[in-house]
Amino acid sequence: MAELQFREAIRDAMVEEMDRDETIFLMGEEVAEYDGAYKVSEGMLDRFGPKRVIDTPISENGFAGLGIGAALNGLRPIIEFMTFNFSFVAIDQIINNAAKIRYMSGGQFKIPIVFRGPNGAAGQLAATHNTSTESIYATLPGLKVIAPSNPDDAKGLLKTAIRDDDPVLFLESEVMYGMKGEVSEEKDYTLPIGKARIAREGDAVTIIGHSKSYWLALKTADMLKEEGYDAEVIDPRTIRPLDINTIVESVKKTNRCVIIDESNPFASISSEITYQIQERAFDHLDAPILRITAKDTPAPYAKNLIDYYMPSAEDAHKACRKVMYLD
Amino acid sequence: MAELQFREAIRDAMVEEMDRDETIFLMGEEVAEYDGAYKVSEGMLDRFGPKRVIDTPISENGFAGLGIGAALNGLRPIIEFMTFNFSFVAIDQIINNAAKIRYMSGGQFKIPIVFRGPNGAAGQLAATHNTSTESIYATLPGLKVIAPSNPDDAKGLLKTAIRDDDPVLFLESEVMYGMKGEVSEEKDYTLPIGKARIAREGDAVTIIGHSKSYWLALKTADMLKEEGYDAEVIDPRTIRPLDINTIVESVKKTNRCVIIDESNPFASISSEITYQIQERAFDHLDAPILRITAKDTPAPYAKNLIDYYMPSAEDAHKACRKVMYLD
Amino acid sequence: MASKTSKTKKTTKTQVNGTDDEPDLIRTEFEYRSFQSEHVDHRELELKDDQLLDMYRNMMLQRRFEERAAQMYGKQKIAGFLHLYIGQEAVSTGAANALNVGHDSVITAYRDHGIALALGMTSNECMAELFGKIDGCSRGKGGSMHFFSADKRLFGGHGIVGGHIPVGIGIAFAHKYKEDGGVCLCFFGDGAINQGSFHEAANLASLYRLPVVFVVENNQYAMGTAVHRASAETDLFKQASGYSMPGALADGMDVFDCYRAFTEHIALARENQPSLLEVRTYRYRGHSMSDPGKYRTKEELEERKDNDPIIRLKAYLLDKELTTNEALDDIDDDVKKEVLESVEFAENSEFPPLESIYEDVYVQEDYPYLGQSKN
Amino acid sequence: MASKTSKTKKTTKTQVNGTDDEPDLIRTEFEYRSFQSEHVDHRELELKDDQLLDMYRNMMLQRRFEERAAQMYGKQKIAGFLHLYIGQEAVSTGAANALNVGHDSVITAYRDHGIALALGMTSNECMAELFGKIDGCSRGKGGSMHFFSADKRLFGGHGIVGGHIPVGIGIAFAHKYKEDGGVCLCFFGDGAINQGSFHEAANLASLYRLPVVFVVENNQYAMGTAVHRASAETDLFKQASGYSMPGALADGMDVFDCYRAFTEHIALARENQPSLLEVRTYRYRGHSMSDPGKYRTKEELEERKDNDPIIRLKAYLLDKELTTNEALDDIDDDVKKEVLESVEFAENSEFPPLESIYEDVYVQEDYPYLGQSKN
Ligand SMILES: Cc1ncc(C[n+]2csc(CCOP(=O)(O)OP(=O)(O)O)c2C)c(N)n1
Ligand SMILES: Cc1ncc(C[n+]2csc(CCOP(=O)(O)OP(=O)(O)O)c2C)c(N)n1
Ligand SMILES: [Mg+2]
Ligand SMILES: [Mg+2]
Repeated sequence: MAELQFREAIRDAMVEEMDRDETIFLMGEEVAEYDGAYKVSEGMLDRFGPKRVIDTPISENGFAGLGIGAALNGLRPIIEFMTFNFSFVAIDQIINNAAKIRYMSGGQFKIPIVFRGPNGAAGQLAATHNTSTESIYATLPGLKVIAPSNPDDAKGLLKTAIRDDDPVLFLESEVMYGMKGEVSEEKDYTLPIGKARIAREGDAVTIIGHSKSYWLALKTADMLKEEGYDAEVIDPRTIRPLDINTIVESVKKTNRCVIIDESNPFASISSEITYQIQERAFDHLDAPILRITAKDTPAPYAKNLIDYYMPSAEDAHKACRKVMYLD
Repeated sequence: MAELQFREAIRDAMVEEMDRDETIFLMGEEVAEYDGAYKVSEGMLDRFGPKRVIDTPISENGFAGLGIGAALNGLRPIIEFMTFNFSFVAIDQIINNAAKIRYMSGGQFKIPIVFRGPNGAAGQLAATHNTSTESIYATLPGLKVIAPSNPDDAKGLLKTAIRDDDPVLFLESEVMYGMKGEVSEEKDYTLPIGKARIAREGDAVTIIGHSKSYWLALKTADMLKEEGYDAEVIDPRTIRPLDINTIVESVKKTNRCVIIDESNPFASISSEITYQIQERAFDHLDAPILRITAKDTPAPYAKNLIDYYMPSAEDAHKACRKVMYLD
Repeated sequence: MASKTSKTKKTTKTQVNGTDDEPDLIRTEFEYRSFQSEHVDHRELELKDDQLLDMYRNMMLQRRFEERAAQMYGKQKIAGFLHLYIGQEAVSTGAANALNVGHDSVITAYRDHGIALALGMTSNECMAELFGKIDGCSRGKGGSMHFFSADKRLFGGHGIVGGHIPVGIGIAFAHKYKEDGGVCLCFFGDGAINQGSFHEAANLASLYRLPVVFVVENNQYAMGTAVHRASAETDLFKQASGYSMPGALADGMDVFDCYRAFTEHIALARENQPSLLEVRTYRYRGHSMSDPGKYRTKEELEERKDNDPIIRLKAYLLDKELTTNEALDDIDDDVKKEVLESVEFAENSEFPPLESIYEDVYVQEDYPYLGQSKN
Repeated sequence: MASKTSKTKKTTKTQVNGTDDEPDLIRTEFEYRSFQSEHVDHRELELKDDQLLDMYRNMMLQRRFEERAAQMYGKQKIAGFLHLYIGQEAVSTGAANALNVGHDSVITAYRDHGIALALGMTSNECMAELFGKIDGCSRGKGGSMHFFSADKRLFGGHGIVGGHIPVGIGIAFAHKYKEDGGVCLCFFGDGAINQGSFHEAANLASLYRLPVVFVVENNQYAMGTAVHRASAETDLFKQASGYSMPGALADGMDVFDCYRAFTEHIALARENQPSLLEVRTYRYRGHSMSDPGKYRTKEELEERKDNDPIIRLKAYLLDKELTTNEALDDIDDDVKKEVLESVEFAENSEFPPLESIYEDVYVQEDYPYLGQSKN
């Protein structure tokens, strides 16, 4: 194992795959000469040259569509959105082209493309730069949606995503780029799409969290641990397809579940996980499933407001105690 | 009461409000000289003239943003999307501007705008023309989302939406435009946003359906009726804000619930309603909440496939019997 | 000559330090030529005699196929939207003949039957798709608006106006990246040019020097909206100047002029010079089957029909004594037969099996669809 | 003269039936003039002497305010993105002086401190917003990128590149609809012009003849991307020809030329003639606080600074003996004082109360937020 930053793990995944496969290229705003707005692609222009590491104008709809066309015609594009907040100007390309062209062509074409970049909240950036997009994208059949929480998963899953023949949205996080973690040095290290990770075993309550929320889930479990309860912590890692079996098996054991998610709550991942759990494990539930999410408002700028806006381990801890009928 | 087509009820609502308030205008593709792609705005150009009934180029992002700017500067635009499938090229305007500008300005500006048009499936139109957008839009704080199922609700709710000072998405349906129904002739007829309608009372099971799905819910209730069971049928009418209290009260009585929705299932309205019911009425549920939705795929063209794709009363009936433990 | 005919003479970049009070002038020049059958010999265009007969047959096939499709729509064998290309056949036939079919690529909007048949897709697979049958060119999943053929490299058939234009430059990008010498023809309508997607794609194509031809089929209307009601600049090809690429104009009712223009612009694309070709044409039928067409007069329609591309080619063929009326009648009969057979083929083709609803979404075979188990 | 200076001479529409083999020529002409302090008398521009001193003070205020903001960012009093306008002050000051502030409207992107102060928003409300305090111009909810003032009719401060351009034409649309004689200045960057939203908005504005001026502040870079790496046509004002509207160029490092150009284009807008004004300027600082700025040389930066708009105005004032060094020093001290006071004001202002997180989302007072009860 080597200790790498999240951004380094992502870079290594791209570099290794691009070394392996000539048809892969990276395109996005500032990915080449600037080394990436968040330095994720640092050094890649030097390594692969301007043919394969390409700066774009600020035309997300244009270069997202370009990527889809290139994928239809035999290449394997990695399209970086500087952040997924900016993917909304390109969402028609993702919804109506990436997710549907294969289907409408009766399977004649495939679209092996990865759209990647930071997603969700990143501090005091205010409403336009703080949107969690996973619930919007995961609702769409035809796409796959991945949101890793640590460098090792990021590397293994991104390599798999790049090799996958279907369109994948790979959701990262500004605030996690600097986070360090052990990453497998196994050559050709890949992780399967659609497999959740049981990060900690326990029987008191199942706590689910992806991406940044995974770390809140761990923190919540620690708080419970101090109180003598072993929570089971699950990181779905993949949002679509969702590994519901792993989740349901856990809930059958713990009989209760709390979901932490930075998204706005309405019709979000937490809603869906709840539906699927109660559909499959109704008789095993001893308490309602509770969620801790961002507030049901746009994201504010002020320090105190944005802190209040985000889900917290304290609230998750309260929710756990509630479903455990401790108070 | 007068018997009106759905399209006529919508037209009457717009005409009455435009008669009342000079600052309201209608803008969209083919709304003026063509009388509307689905004849909803028929005759409105003659009545109000080209200043207030305005044809646009095919530039949804442009004219959606134009509407938002006009609303910020004192007007009350009604922006028609020929269908909401085409709103995706304009979704950045709706997500980042309509839903957030008021918040980011600290409440200095309001955005009294209505985006309206047909939403969801409409037969053999294939994948690009068959997307239900409500779960995507309803996830966003700052917006209000309405989806009426009949001419009377359509008129009363659209008039309220036009008078509302917040941005409203008003979701109609191609296949319902021709549907006739009794519409109140009460002058100044309005219905409150955020109030569900209990269409039929019963105690056997709660069946929830909005827009077209409401009619499936009724049909399902009829099938149960023949078997001697009284289902309670609820039409939420408004998706955001959702009238969860009415729903929860019903489930506390019936102890079971089936949700019908034409959306793709993942992270959809049905997921959210399920979360909220189990959160508030956990102890009252005698069975898992089940949903009948469109398939988890893009929409196909072939007649037999699209029929199979859509939710059916037969499936809903099966689901009801299941949660009623009848088989 | 190709280049000469449609290159934009670039002007030196502007500097902001002219001390003179007299305004400097900046010029951008376009050229266009109309090169029509009335005053052309097809040999000048290096077109063989029998190629002309193929062109005639192909244009006739497109027309008869769609006339029949309209009839089948009336019989409810076809549903959804059906957009007919009738009147615009010179564009598709001219383009296909200038193209290296199967090597070069094509992408277009939902009015796609004409180009499909021009590229050599069979009447059978096209009619079967309209019928929503398994033998359709999109296995019954796409319908009229979404024709695809990996074989002929038709990348659709797209329903979102303007949405396919960026995809078109991506196809061209891959041709250049793979250095396979292919180019992409990206067709869209006069209405689509007002979508931001065109602007972004045009700039990207010029910036990256992609082998693409942007072809705006200006048939005068977007549904009921005439060009002058939708575009502030009604000479659509002038949009090219904003992206310093060549812009040119061709007569879309004349198969020779179309062939000439496509040949020239494809040649530019092969040198990685993208360009914008405006083809002025006209659709005879309504926008789709439900269009009352109140936005134009009978007179206008009739006047345009006098300029019919098939009739003009026929006149040329007879005038130049390249064929006889009898031979042309045989072609017409042969085309009718092919179309009738395609209807029978479509009738007899099976509906897609219900399970196939879960096919072609993902390449992944065992994708765990929600609720699939329950069905 | 306004119109003359920047109108596009429209050419007669193209017809496709030229029988001649000789190509017809289509010309589009632009004019631009640079009208700079080195060779102008401000009286020609009908600028009063004391107005010049106000302009000087305002430009100095923008600069000192942002220098202080940068310092406060270092002290972590300010967080998130902070984009400084330093170097571009001639544009905001020139624009505001040509405008009927409080009656006309303005909308811009996230680099919005300069125009806010130019429109007369107070240092206090601006600094408090950067600090995320309740007395901020957006009540602490918007931050640096999202300044708003209903009073001065600043409609933001927008964070999505290009996303506000359609909103800008909507503001103009309402001015025309209400017949209140107002116009809208819609500012955006050289990077934003490549967004489809510009294309759609420009066409709509020209089609509907809206009272709007599209102002592209070409400061040479979009983050690290120089204009020639992002736009195939680097003369951005030429985009105007695609929408048959006037396009012109101004020197953004010269407050007189900016004032002149804005006056002319605002006059056009008042006649419902939209136009595109490209202002060539330069930002001295990084794109935001985290930008290493490797994409340009020190030499380039220094060379541009020699052309500093504040220094040039100062030179003009002294040269024409409209003021003294002492008087200018007093202004500088006064500005410093105002800025320091704004920092103190921001420090002392309260954070917004937590409950206010649920305010300003909807006008509706009793909106039932999910989970609100539970907090
Ligand atoms: C984004 C989008 N907006 C609106 C529509 C509805 N629509 C379908 S075709 C059409 C007109 C397009 O006209 P044009 O581009 O000129 O093509 P033509 O039909 O003339 O071939 C419209 C508005 C759509 N399909 N997609
Ligand atoms: C749609 C979108 N894409 C990308 C970004 C990230 N971004 C913020 S500013 C910027 C550069 C904009 O440059 P320009 O328009 O020239 O304005 P300037 O910063 O020079 O004032 C980029 C790419 C964004 N905010 N929005
Ligand atoms: Mg057209
Ligand atoms: Mg710039």
